Amino acid sequence: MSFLALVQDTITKDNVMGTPHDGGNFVTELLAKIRPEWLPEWMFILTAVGIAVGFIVAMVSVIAMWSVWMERKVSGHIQCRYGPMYAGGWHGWAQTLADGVKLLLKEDMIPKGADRALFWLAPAIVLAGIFGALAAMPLSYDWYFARMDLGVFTILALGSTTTIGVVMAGWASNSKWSLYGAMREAAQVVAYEIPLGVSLLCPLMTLGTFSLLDASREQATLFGWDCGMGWAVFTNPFNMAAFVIFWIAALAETKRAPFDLPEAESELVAGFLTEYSGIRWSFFFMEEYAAMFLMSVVGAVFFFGGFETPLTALMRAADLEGGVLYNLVCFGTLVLKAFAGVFLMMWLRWTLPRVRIDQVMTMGYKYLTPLALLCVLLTAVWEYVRYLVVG
Amino acid sequence: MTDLKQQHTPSIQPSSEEERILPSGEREFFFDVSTSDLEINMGPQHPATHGVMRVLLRTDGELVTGAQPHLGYLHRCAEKIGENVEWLQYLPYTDRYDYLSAMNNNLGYSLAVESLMPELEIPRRATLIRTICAELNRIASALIAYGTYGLDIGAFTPFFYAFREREWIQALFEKICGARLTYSFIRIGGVFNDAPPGWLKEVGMFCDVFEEKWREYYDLLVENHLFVMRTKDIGIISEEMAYDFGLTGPMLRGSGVDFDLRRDMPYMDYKEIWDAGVYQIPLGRGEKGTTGDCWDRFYVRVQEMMESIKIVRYCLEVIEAGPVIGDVPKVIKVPPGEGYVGIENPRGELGHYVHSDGGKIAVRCRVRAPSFVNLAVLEDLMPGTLLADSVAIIGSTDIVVGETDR
Amino acid sequence: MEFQAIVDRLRALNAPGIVEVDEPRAPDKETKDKGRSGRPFVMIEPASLVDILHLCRDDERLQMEVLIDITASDPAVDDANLWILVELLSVKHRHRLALKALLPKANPVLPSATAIYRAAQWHERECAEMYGVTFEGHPDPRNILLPDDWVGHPMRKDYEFPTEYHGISCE
Amino acid sequence: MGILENAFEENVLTTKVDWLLNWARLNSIWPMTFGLACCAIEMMAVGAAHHDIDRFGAGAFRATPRQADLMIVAGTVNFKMGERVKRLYDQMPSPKYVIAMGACATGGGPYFKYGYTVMKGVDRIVPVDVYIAGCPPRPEALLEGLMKLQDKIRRTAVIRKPAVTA
Repeated sequence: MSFLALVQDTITKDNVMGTPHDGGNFVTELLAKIRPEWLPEWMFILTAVGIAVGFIVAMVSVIAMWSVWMERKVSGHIQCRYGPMYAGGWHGWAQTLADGVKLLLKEDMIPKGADRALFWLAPAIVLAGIFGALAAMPLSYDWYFARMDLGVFTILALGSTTTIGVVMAGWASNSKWSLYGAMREAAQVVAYEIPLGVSLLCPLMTLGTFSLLDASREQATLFGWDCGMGWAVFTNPFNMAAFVIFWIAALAETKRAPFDLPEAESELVAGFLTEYSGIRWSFFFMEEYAAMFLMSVVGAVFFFGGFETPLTALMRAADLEGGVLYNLVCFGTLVLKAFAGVFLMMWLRWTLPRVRIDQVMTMGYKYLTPLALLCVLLTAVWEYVRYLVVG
Repeated sequence: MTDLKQQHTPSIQPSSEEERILPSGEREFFFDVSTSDLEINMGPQHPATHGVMRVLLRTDGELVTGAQPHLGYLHRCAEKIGENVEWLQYLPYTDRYDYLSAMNNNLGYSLAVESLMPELEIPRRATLIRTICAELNRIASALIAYGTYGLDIGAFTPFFYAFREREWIQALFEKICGARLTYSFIRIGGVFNDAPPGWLKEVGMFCDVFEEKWREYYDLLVENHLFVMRTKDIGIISEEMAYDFGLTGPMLRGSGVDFDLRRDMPYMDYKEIWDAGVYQIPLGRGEKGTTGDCWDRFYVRVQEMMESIKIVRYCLEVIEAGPVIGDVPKVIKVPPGEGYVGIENPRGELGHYVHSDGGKIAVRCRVRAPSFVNLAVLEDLMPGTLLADSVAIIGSTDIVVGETDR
Repeated sequence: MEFQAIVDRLRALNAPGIVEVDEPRAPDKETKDKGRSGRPFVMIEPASLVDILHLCRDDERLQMEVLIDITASDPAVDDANLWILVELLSVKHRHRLALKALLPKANPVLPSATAIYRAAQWHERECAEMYGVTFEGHPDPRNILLPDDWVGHPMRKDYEFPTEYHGISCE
Repeated sequence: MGILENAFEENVLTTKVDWLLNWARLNSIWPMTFGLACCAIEMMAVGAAHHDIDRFGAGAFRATPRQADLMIVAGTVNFKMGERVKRLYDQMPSPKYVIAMGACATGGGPYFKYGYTVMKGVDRIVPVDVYIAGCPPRPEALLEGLMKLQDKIRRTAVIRKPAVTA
């Protein structure tokens, strides 16, 4: 399906946001099978929502815990040391668990001059944004919380709301360092939202869909052969350039080095987190790692084939599509690809020096945005030519 | 820079006219907006201040408009102690003001005291061991400067690589004198003891390995594009400014001034080593930006590591067996007199002025600390830069707070 | 230039306030003189310090661009004078010069050299707080190493160590 | 912990909960990036490749006191710095621990007699959990100090009532 077709499609449809496909949240479907007769409808919905939310919360926590441990190990091995080794026994696997329990037990501290309400609200907003964004992420072809035709927009829009929380945190802390961090975050996010969104348009045009599920499925075929390797970066050369732009913008969006200016430990002490302690601080930390994961998922789905590998294609050929095993393989593929992205982010963090705020702005506005627009243009030309040639 | 508050200027000047009409016919409005600059305290506990220095910054957004260093958070009365303890007892205190290059401090103090004792003869082996230790310590100090500057810029990993090689140097020092950081090894009249068997060979091994690793450091940080972008054209010290502020050492050489005490006012055997054509004096030439910027100073420090390795190699070649300490009594009595000896410390000219009245205790023991002098330039360098640049500038002065405050 | 040449040059320039030249001498057993080792100094009048610094910096044969150090010394409790010690360096000509001035403890006032060398600023601040020397015309005469409310001048020989500071015992 | 702290009698449940909480605390002692003097270099060496304090979960050096659990007073504290040390200690959320590293922080060290501005031991302003001897202590000594602190945390009663000592 080409981009033009998609536009026509969306115009002719009555309901853009509606779900043309059948089926909803896989949790609801699962529960519907075991639903007792006597349970009223509202109670059933509440239960389903509760379980789904619980699932997302658990997912964020597990992602954050795993990522933090991974970060410490990766940084350790990059720096010729080991990282955590003793907590929990094997290579300090329980290190983050210990950190989490400890942070939970720390004194709850709100500075005297802080704006208490905002100070309290900021971590909640940050977490709410990232939970909402994660809800739009499909786990596999048949496992998803909501089937969204505009999934990528949902993710980008909800993911950006975390910035509000960050700015709020910086303002509420009543600390000058925090204020600096918050202002830097605001400037940086505004500058990098544009190249992020624009560079994503390239694979969107190639694949002709905004839905993560369809985008993934679209990348199964290479030259009409369902081999699981028709990834967007292979079918259109400009997508590779778009991916580089996307990746730089994603680093800036998630406040990762070399764009960790809002935290900038050696400049701003801890940036917008300077006055946060204990569990509140850990919420921001969870958000950061979940956002890294989410950005990697978006990158993996729209550039690197999503659930698609030759293995999934093979399983389809073996007529295993729709089974639990197939879905598990899809899920594992996506998680592996996403964590490869997370690893790349960590690798960059422990290698590169931080850039300065004016360089961040210059790069965002003067280079990345025009380059992303150019990529869109070239991709469009390429797609049109392909449309003329292949049809 | 007297009072920061008095110098406050609003960043948008309120105009007397409410509006005026431009030649193009557009009307331009002036709003009576006055903003006040933010005063912000960097330190004494701040990761960028390399210890416990405090810099009071005045900022307009990210732009730093004024800076005022405050010292004294580590004032440990070293000079007063020098007037109260015996000559040799003071030696451990010299370790502790510039704790990154304790060997050089020992050396400076010993040379100053020896300059009052004309009869004392220093054996050649002692001089060479002194040179080896001082140069190895210079490398160790430059490694810290390299690593922490990386931290300031936001690159964490070079710090760990630098400490890897530093650990070896410290192990070498531990073998020769038993301490890792505060050595008290270079004594008045020579050195405390001879090098243990195999030590000189291991130093040679270290030189071989270090040369290889140094290349890695150079590629990792010095030539890193992001790093160069962050440090070029920042904190430019012109030649005149360097003279005016009394800068010495890598700070002066970073500005392109070819002056090194080891060559130009030689002490110990540095003249012989220079005449043998062993080492060069690296200078800042504005390769990446302007002469005298942060990158140049950093470059000089990194290059000096390599020159030190060359000096150590030369000393290892010419060293031969012999005594390592001159004829010094247990309780040293220094003939009356006043002496001043300045040596090339990793941070600049470390001067010791000692005044003896012929007794067991000094009358005055002045330490001219290079970091103390080099720091004063911050007041002029920091205004007009961005906040992140000011961190880079502090890092490029490579201060040791123990030495600024003594 | 050697020390003697520098002194000659200073004399030739009619430098004001040069009292004498304090040079090392060998011990003499007959006169029971213990001698004096070390380095030579030029003794000057404290009031003419700034003029001499001006000369040293601006004369092209001396050209002492760098002020290495300004400090004081308190030789003894019963000595009536503080010593002011100044160390100059010429990067271009590779020579040094040490100046010494006797400053009465009763009235330790000295003109500030900050207008000639910016480096003097912090040295003078340190000297002022440690010895109680007042530098006239100093732009920022605050304590530099000691807390602002510190009492006394610690480097004086008659300084008594404090017993407590802000309620914290010093013993 | 609020009302739960030290509120329960000793039994299997509370002992196990205490074990878990103490396990978490002792495996995650985050020190503050707070170097004062010579000892700070050895503290950096402890964090660096050769000694690697991160193995014990204590490698996350936090620059802000709000997120730190442990203040390693690494070096000489003088009166001018003393009030800042006190303030930093007050800014840390409890439970918080202090290690006095080296002779100066323990008792003034070599500056005891003639150091007119030197505070004779940081325990005059903040409570100290572990003292480490040495000038400066070797990195191994700091690691042992950390383990001593872990032992101390292991013995703490969190939700149990503390054992009554005669």
